[in-house]
Amino acid sequence: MRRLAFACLLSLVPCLTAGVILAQEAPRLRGPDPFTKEIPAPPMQRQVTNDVRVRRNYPDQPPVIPHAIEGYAVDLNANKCMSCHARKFTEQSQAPMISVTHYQDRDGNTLGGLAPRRYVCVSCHVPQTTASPLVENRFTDMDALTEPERQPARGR
Amino acid sequence: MDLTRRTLLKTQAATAAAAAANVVLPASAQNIPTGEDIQLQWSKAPCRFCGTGCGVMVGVKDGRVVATHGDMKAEVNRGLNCVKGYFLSKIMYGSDRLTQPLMRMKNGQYAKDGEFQPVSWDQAFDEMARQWKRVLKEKGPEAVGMFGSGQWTIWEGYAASKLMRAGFRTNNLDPNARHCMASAAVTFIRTFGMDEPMGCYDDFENADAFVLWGSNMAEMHPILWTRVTDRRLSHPHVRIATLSTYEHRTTDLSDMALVFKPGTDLAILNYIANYLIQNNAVNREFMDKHVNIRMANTDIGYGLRPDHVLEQRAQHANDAQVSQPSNFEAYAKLMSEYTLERVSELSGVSKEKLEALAKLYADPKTKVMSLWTMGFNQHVRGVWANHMVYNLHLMTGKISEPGNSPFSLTGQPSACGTAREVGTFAHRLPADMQVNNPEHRKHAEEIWKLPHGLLPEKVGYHAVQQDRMLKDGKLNAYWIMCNNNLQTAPNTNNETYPGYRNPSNFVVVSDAYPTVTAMAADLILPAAMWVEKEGAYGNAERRTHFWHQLVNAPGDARSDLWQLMEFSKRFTTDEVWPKEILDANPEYKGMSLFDVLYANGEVNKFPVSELDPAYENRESKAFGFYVQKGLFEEYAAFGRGHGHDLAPFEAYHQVRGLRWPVVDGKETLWRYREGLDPYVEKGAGIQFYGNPDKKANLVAAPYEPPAEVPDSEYDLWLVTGRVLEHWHSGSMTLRVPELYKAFSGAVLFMHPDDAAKRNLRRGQEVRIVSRRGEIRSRVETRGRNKMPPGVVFVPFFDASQLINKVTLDATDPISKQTDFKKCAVKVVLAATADAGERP
Amino acid sequence: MSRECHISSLVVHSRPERIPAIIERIAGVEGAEIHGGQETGKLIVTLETETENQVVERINAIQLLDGVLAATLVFHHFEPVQERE
Amino acid sequence: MAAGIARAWDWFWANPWIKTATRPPVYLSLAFLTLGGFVAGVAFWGAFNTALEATNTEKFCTSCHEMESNVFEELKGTIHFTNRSGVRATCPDCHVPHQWTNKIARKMQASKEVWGHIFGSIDTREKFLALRRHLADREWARMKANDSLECRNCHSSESMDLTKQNPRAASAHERFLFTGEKTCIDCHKGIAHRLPDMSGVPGWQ
Repeated sequence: MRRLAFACLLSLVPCLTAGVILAQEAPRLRGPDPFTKEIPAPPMQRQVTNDVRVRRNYPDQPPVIPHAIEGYAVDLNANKCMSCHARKFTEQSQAPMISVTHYQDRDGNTLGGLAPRRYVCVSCHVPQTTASPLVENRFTDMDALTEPERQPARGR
Repeated sequence: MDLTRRTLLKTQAATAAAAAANVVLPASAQNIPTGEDIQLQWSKAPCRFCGTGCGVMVGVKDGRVVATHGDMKAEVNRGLNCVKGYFLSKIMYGSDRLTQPLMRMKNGQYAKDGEFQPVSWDQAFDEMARQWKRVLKEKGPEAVGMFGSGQWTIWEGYAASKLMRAGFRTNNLDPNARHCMASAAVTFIRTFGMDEPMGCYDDFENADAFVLWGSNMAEMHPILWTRVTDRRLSHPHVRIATLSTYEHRTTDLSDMALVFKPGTDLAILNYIANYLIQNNAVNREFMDKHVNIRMANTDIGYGLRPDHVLEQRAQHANDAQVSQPSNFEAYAKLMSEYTLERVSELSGVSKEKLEALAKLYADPKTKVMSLWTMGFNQHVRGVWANHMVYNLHLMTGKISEPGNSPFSLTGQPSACGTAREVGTFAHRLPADMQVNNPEHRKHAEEIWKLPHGLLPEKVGYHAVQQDRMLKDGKLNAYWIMCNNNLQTAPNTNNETYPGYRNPSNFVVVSDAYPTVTAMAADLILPAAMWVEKEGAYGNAERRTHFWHQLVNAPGDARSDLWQLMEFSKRFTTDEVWPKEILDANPEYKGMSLFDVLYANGEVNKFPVSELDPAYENRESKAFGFYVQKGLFEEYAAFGRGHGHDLAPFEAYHQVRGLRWPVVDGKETLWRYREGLDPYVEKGAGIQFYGNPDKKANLVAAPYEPPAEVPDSEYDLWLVTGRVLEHWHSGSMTLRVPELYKAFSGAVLFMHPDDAAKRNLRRGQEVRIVSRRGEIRSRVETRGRNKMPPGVVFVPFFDASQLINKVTLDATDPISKQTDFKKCAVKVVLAATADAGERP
Repeated sequence: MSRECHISSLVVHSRPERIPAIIERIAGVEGAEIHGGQETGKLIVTLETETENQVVERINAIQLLDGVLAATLVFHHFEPVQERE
Repeated sequence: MAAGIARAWDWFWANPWIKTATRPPVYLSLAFLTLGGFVAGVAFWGAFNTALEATNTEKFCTSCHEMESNVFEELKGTIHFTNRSGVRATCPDCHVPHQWTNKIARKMQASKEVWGHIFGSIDTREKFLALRRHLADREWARMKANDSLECRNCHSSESMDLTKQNPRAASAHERFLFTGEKTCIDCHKGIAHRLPDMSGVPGWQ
């Protein structure tokens, strides 16, 4: 199955090099054609709120947030994210606990609570909309590369 | 999860721990049943995005980047990245990557009105050289130009500077950093005689108060913000004050949020100065010993075209940069106009808040770090604003020591390293030297081994001027590298795009992706990006950080460095240098520009055998010598012994960057103070040695209003800027699905009352109209930015909502940096506008 | 609740003279594996557990071993067990 | 002191109006008095209620700048102000009990707010923020005590369709709301206004 998808991908390469515009929402990447043309603004996208965990591209990628966070306070008074994801609240909330790395300060000491440097959750963890990507991204993760069947097929 | 994956993860886990503890693991202990298959090659690199300069570890497998994570050993970020940095692995793999040159053609020939067709590098460079030679012959060096980048590697900027100034003999070279850093860079030189901050990021861990002047650090410099929040949340006495024209994520975590009316930050700064004077908080001893006082020329115009009524009316539009010697009494008198009542009225900030802010600066026990970015720099009085904040630090002596630090943040990864230190601005040479200074030109000619009198003295066209000259047909051969200027320049419909499509111009764009700018060019050259080449960046704290080439660029894509050097082979000195110079220096006759600029005995000094065999290096293999090392060492000769000392080339591949001046192998964290900076003479205490008298300049200036102010028709202030998830014009981040889905398009942030007044609802399509042009967008009355009534914000990353069709091309008359934060617009319902009605 | 697999690694800084004993004790901790570092006194240990709490428990257990100066977590990754297709 | 009271007493009873008012009627019929009293009562009651209702509108609430520039300004950016169907909550929807006795009790408490307004105890943003935790605590306690009555006027737990909620919300409601273990305000603090310093509030850290 995967190999098939990859073959399709390869067959696209010649078209791409010829500069053919594939993206459906090309103006979002390349602007209107011609530049001076006026184009309507696409509708604002809906938030993903299904709470389904999304696979990471690699182990150190911060997981994306599968729910809306509108109106969540992350300020000097309160951190709404922590009211579910803090260690002590995960039993009640059944939310994933913040990674253990989040208990370490800048010098690598393990602390009793969330490290202040990690306080602004949204610097690394972002919610998602249902928008479909503008162009395909051909990043391949390490699993795909370590599977021997995939190795010879890829050209550079 | 199968066994292989478990083992893979475990191996990674063990490797990470071993790396952190500096422990070498025995191969047998790594326990890898599938052998080399699951091993990744990890190397260090700085992040590709903002000027913070975070360290990233990049994992490579089979010639592809498969993982990235924050570098634990990098002092800047100690293992953290922001969401953009964490997704660096994916920026190179957008499926529309450019992999071969594309030229506008008709009937197999280049044609300005043709369609893009793939061509070979030879075809591309042949046509390009033909056009360059035509223009040089017809109009001379002033008609060729280049728009470069603060995202160039140091050697790319350096090679470009040599090619333009020494090769084509023009200073029409400017980086996109002009839109970003020019006000800061110019004011550093005006104040201290030397560019770049005296302090460093270690100030974050030492300050008692942070004052943010027009900087939304939480979104724009998220990792530096982690250091600020770390300090604030773990030390209860620490205070954060944020000045802005609207509320945002940074104000959420600030103790004080001062939302002021656009442009009135100048008055607030002068009020604080007045407060310091009135309350005897001025350190007179420091002032007498280390500071000169000057008065700036006032009424200096707005950097618009000279025939604009505002320029005609301005008294000092043509000598805006001039200032006169003055004294403390005159300064105090000028400041005394900025009373609490008047400034509170003018700025809309309460008296209590203004006083509380002034006290932070006045209290000798509070160490203050002032931080600023585009709110200050993109300002028609950006240079003044920069001066005014230095004035506060100079008056109180709160400077050049841990925690007391006026600190300008940069927006681009090498705004400092490439744009400023290398000198790719239209008026600069390496190491803070200026093109209009004969001594400086002579020094450059000596280091570059070039004939005397070769370098042009006339300051070249700055960014906005380049666009104007393209439009006016005075700049005809134009190369744009590593930036997306048609999306990011101001007033693009009227001032930028017409120049690109002007039939007398030939416009070349080098980029990795088909951007707005590339699509408007005549020739597109496919570029290698980030770890597809060996590189070096200089971040906001003077840190020079290297990386190796880790993977190959796809297809025929080549680095900007290769492109610049390869292109130079197509010109001989006879074609581009004046006869007099060649007659006086016959040994240069008939040589190619490549030979005189790069194979000059210095740049080609280091053989390819010096390359690290573990890494590929395409440029060096192509040219037959260690290109990057040769360029770097020649460049370093400018700064060594002059306060800009760089370490030897190899040292940088070992460490996570070093902060210059690097003297005797030691980096300098704080400049100008004895004991911290080796350049300060013993017993002097403080020396601002960039200036001949070793004193800093306090430059006094008044409040002057912005170029355009809302009126009854265009009744809203427009502010443009960025969002956390997308970097600049979005050409990389929009191609990462997770980042695109996190912020899937620009919106118009607006106060709910402003929306209600115009009968608009959240999500409705509107037209944002200025005197220059209009775009369509969607109304957002909620979300991360909370606008005050009368002010709207639109980010510029979205090419389908080109907000720069609306912005005004007013610049700071001194720094020539555009003010993207203040122009007047009206907002109307899109459907209503269609029907030709007014709401 | 779906099952999860947590992989984490620690650097266990230990008194050199106690290392053999510590290695023996760590070997007894469920899911723990030593990868090296005996020579420098900084043991590289990975943990394979089913929950976050277990990660913390194990770290605490190792931390309390006689002769252990510090057990510092360096790497942590988890994913649902049935996630792989 | 005692002499003073006695003097006031005498003055009171010596007043001719008081004398007339306390004397039994001589000329009016009993029917008139009964009917008249009823009509007057209705009129009074109507006026009272009209006045009460007038103070029960968002316009009244936000007529003082303390409300206008603090809590109301914050409400404008939330889902209780704009949402899909345009059913929006005004100040009294959440902050004034709908049942009569409770409403009157709340109105009497509100006189403290008028006092606060007159004496300027929160007349700047800074003063408001300084007192915010205190104000919020009172409101939370009130809502906790009446089992989030004002929330439930619109959001009836009996009428919730779990298939229309995201899984996280559905499960939380099932476990805590339907069982009566918690009430709305326990989890949904700060949904219409910004939060005060939450240190020490259960469920926050």
